[in-house]
Amino acid sequence: MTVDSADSTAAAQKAQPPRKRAAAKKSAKKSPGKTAAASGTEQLVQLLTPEGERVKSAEYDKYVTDITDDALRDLYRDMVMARRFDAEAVTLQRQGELGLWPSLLGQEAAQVGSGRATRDDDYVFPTYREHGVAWCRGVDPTNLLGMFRGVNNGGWDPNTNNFHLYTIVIGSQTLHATGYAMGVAKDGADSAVIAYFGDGASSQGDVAESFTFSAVYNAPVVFFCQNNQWAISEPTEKQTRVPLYQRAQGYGFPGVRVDGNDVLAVLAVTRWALQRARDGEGPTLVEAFTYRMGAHTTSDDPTKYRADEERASWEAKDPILRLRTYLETHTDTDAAFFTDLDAESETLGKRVREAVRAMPDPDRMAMFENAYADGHALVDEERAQFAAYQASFADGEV
Amino acid sequence: MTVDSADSTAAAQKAQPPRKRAAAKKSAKKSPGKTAAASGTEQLVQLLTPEGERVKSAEYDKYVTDITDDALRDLYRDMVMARRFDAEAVTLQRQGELGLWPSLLGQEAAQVGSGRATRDDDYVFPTYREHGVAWCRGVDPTNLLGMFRGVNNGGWDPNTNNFHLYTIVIGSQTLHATGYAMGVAKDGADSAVIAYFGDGASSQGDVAESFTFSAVYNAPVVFFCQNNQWAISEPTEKQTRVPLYQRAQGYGFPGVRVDGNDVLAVLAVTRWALQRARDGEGPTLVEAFTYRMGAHTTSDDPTKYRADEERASWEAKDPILRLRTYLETHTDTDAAFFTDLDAESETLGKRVREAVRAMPDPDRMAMFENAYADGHALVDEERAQFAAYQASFADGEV
Amino acid sequence: MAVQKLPIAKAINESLRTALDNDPKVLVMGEDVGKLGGVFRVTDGLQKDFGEDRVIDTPLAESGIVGTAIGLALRGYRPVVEIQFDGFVFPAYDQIVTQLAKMHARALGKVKVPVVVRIPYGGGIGAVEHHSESPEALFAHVAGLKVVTPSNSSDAYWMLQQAIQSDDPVIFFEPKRRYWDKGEVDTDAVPGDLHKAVVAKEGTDLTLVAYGPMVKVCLEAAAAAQEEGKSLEVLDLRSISPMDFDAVQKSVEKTRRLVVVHEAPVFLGSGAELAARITERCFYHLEAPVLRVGGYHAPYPPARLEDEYLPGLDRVLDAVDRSLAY
Amino acid sequence: MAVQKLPIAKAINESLRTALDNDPKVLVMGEDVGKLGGVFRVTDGLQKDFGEDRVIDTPLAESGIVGTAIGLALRGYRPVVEIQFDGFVFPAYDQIVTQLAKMHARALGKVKVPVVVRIPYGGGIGAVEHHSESPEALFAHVAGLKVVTPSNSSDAYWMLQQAIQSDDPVIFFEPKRRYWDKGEVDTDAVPGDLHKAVVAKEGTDLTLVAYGPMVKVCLEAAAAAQEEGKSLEVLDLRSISPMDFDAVQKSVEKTRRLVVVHEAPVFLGSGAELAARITERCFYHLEAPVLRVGGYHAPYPPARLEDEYLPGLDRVLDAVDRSLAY
Ligand SMILES: Cc1ncc(C[n+]2csc(CCOP(=O)(O)OP(=O)(O)O)c2C)c(N)n1
Ligand SMILES: Cc1ncc(C[n+]2csc(CCOP(=O)(O)OP(=O)(O)O)c2C)c(N)n1
Ligand SMILES: [Mg+2]
Ligand SMILES: [Mg+2]
Repeated sequence: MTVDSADSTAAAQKAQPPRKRAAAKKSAKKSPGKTAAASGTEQLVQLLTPEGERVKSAEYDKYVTDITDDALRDLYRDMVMARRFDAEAVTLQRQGELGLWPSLLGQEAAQVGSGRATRDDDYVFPTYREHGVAWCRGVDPTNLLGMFRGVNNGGWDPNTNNFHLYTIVIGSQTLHATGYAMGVAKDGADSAVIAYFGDGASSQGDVAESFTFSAVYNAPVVFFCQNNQWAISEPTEKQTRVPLYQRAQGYGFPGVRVDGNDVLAVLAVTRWALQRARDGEGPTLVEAFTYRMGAHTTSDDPTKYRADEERASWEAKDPILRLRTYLETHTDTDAAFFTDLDAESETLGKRVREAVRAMPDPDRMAMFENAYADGHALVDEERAQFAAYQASFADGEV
Repeated sequence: MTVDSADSTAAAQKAQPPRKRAAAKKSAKKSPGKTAAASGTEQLVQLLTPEGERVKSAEYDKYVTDITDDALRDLYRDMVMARRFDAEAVTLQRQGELGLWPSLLGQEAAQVGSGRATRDDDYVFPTYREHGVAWCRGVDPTNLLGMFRGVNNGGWDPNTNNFHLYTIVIGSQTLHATGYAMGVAKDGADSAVIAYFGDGASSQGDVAESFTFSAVYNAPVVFFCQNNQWAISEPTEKQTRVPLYQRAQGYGFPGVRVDGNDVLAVLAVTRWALQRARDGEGPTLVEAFTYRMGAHTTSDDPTKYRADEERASWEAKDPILRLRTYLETHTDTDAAFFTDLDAESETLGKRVREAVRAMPDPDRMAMFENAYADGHALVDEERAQFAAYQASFADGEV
Repeated sequence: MAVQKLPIAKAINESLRTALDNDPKVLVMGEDVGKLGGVFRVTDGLQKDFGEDRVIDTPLAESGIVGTAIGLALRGYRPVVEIQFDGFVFPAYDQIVTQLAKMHARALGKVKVPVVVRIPYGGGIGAVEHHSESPEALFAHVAGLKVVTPSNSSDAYWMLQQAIQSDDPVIFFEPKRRYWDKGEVDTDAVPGDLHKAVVAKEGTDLTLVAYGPMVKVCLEAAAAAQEEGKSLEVLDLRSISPMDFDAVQKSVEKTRRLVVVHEAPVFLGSGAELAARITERCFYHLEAPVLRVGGYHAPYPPARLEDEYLPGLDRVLDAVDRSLAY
Repeated sequence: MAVQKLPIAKAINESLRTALDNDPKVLVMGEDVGKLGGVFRVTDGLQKDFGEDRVIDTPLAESGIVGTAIGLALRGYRPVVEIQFDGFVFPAYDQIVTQLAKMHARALGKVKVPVVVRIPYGGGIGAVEHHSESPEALFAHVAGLKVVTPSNSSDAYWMLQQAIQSDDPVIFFEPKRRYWDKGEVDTDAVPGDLHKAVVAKEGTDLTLVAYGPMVKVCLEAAAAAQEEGKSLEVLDLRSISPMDFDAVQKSVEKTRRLVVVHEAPVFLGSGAELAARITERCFYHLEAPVLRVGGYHAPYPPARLEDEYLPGLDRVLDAVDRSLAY
């Protein structure tokens, strides 16, 4: 399958001043209606069909020549483990162990494909849903749970795995990633940076500014947009009327849409984009066209705003299923691989469950810590007052 | 001359993943260098050459068929009057009558062409440099001087001429224009809105968000970017590495670059874009490629950051000169027209000068007025205290 | 319908419904306010009844939401904008502070920008970062804005009506942890002044001033103190800009003691202004310095610590005791 | 060079130069800071000497400037960001408040974001809208930030050195109308604590607290009062977050009277916190309530009115008289 990121749709949008474009006729005034943005029928980089068939790509096959059947099984394992971990977290939330959980269900290929495309010395700036990327970076999954349990606001050292903290304010991490990448370039390092964000986030001014800065400074950053079709209850049409990958062109760098449920294609495209960055060719936008199969978070009730059939139609494109079909049909992967993996993933679930339950509440004095690196007189004063106040209870004074 | 807004440059930027693009080779890492952004050699809509020759345009001629020689003389007059007014304001600033003045010198065609393209019922959201647009809208030029004299922060009723107040915070008016246009659409009115902004402003998140909102709601708004090559001391390369008009495509609406020093072309292109808006075809980006011939403002010293030759090269493209050449060569405009106009513009200068000098300082109590429409207890309290304090001097108490 | 018992969230919903009904220029805008009815269901059913043209799901961009609301207001609309959570208002801060707050004055009164910005605020719901903050002082310091916050269903209904009718921009802070607290709403009542404080409970020994979510805590504290024989007066401030200093002064002239309670950090919080102003007005009346109970000068803590961070009954009573000890 | 007489703008320039010289990780970023050397020429010559890689002209987007500075800090750089004027910091407010201020705490101390945000602030220069504001309280209320402001050349030089060396984000407010005031700078001196107030003039009858541009006004007021036989102590606060309450307390325990002066609006300005806190600390010492002199609760007025709006000698002395009259 071929890709042409500045594809025919973009061409069709060329300004044709004197003629009226069919796509924007009068009726559009009231409501632009279902646009190309969410159709998913755009030219899409795909190496593995939903039916588990490998398709050739003149442009991208070369980025996955090293992906042996073993490597495919590894990717499969990553996706299964990510999904299992995610499911455990959802359960833990239902059981009251976590306050909230944003599930990655359905986005495993987008996350594992891109996460595995990164090199150790690359740096990752996630949103709050990149559990699969965290997995690929080697972050202990239990570390991700602290903030959703409410024991901290970010429970890992970003520099251990070059995996930044989750960022909740939509879009702001794209600027951090760009700045980090500017620093990488200054250092003359040949590593790259990848910034994750969502279809909803694409509307934030910060994301646009990150495109501008990265283009102007030719920063080695890949903007990885997981278009999972929804920003809570809003479909992508509420954010854009053309496919999101096209956004990049107007800022002077390439954008590509990849089948976000095809782990191999995501791996290939992200590798290509990261290599561009490392080679000094600047930013790239990758739009991984995928689907959020679950609720926005455990607080959300998607039945309020989307039809069951939509979800059902995406089940046929399940990222794990399609690789499994391929492995079963085209490789000599035996049944034991799958059963062993099931067992392994169950072990992960158990470990996570136990770790969460054992996770202690933070000491109350922790709220005064780390507000400042060099200290602050008012914090010191308030800490002391608070300690004295607490002590008054211990002393039985109150 | 033809136009193709999604032109060959855009095509050249198509992602060509596997090959490295010449335009982004390794050396680019250090500094992207002079890019196409400021080259001005992009395909440009032009109806009148710098030499004053009329060129044909299959697409745009039809938008100016009503422009008779008389109408051309009117446009010429507008530009001369705008320049004369502007020069007077610069002088008044030098004389200490104004605190500051942002000169429009060189941008007369961009402003008069677009300003004259608007209908009375259209609405205009300017930046702070649109004195020529204000002129076309019928705003008394002396009203523009109040804020630069420091007697008010906006001295006209926006609804008198459908010309909003000047906005100093870069880019924010593009969102107001978009919201206003959303309201126009809700009202079912067939008028349009035009938002002015600069090349520098194109980097602001607000401008990007206005593109998103206007596209999603198909708002009848024209984004009119005067790319005058400079944002104070920064050339356009510090804001973008591709021509700005291309920005629109990625948001799903057309962008066109027009010769901003060609009043006829600007008129035609803006009419086209406004008509699209009125016809329910949504937003358009017009990039008027022009040049700021003066300093950024009277506080600025451009010799610090740009070469004299650059300015000199643009003098040959002077928007007034080229129309004058055309009028002298291709129409029966007689010398009296020009001398009469000189006299008329001098009268304007004199009127402005006198009006400014006669402009009274505001009453000191004015600072408490209009902070709120419905009043505010604290303002009332402070006003009373201030009045009493002032009275204490009058009483000779201090 | 006259008198109904409604949770605050539903009272706001009813108030929006009334406003949409009464004035075709009223619009409701924000992220997820339409089909979903808002993440707190505050706008539930409104899009269904008033259509997508009036109850508008916006792109995910707060500056855009407020900026376009300003434009709509200039066109004659009265947009009621929802910011999903307190911590997400900051991308819109520039539009609010430099444009919304100043446009009426900039135009010498020639234009009005009657935009209401609804912000669910405050903690106590066990949420993740950015979902529990109380940034009201950051708006109240800015001239041109009005800042109000109801503490009960009746005020939620009526204060929102008044905010929407106001020709000034109003930042309307909703105490999200009280959304499900029920109270009577009389939709035929004649509401009091939007910017006046009310005495929520009378008392003689000390004045507690609170607003929004902390009114309940202070009423509980007053009840507890009562048992110990202390008579606390509780004032519900309701309006943070302007602040009803007269009402507080009147109460303090009687009780001679003042404790201010809010969730926001104490440092430069609204309690600072109350303390400064009331001390100036009641210098010879005060038996004790104005004491303040509020958040600490540290980022809002993770949920498992918020009970320690937020003022609760004990911390309020501790301040009361300290004040009475003077 | 040791001791030199420099205007404040030049002292800042020298301080940046020293920082760029001493630490290859220091970067200077902002609009027009490079070739132009800044609209106030504060960064004049730096790009020429340190190159475009270290003195960086940025796109016109304040959120982008601060956001990328955060990223650069995460990479190990120490960016010193310039916001061109006070009124233009708000597009960056979200990045400052939700990211810069909180990232160190969010990471449980594992990362540091040593970004300095330089903001020329305050009025008195006859400028158009948005060029004369004093938004310091809007930053000081936010935990995670430090906020400082020098009033003279020596502090400008040294406080900026210290701000750049600090591992915390520092908002560095520069009193733009004093940029050309000259003062001695000893580049070999050992600077005092960045966050301690200093006594600018000793006195016994009343304490004036000011910072940044208002220190000069207060010193003039003290001189004028002296002639009338009143001895005013003037404290230069220097740091707004943290605030040196100890120093103010010490002075007030001596003088028993306090007047706070700043250009920012009084309502919820830093004077409110000082009044509240010092009244609490010095309740039995104060002979008069803490009085505040500052801007009014109205948008900053047009230039021809700013002298009425800004606290000047007369208004300070009026407050002094009112305080002494208690
Ligand atoms: C600035 C800001 N506004 C609003 C929110 C509330 N919010 C959290 S997630 C979300 C939707 C995000 O959609 P998208 O970017 O598509 O990411 P997804 O959740 O689909 O992965 C919203 C509105 C927020 N976190 N930050
Ligand atoms: C938000 C904001 N940041 C900075 C400034 C200071 N400033 C005023 S004009 C200007 C340059 C604007 O350039 P451009 O958009 O190209 O418009 P031009 O002045 O060239 O017409 C800058 C940086 C501002 N007014 N607003
Ligand atoms: Mg999404
Ligand atoms: Mg420009």
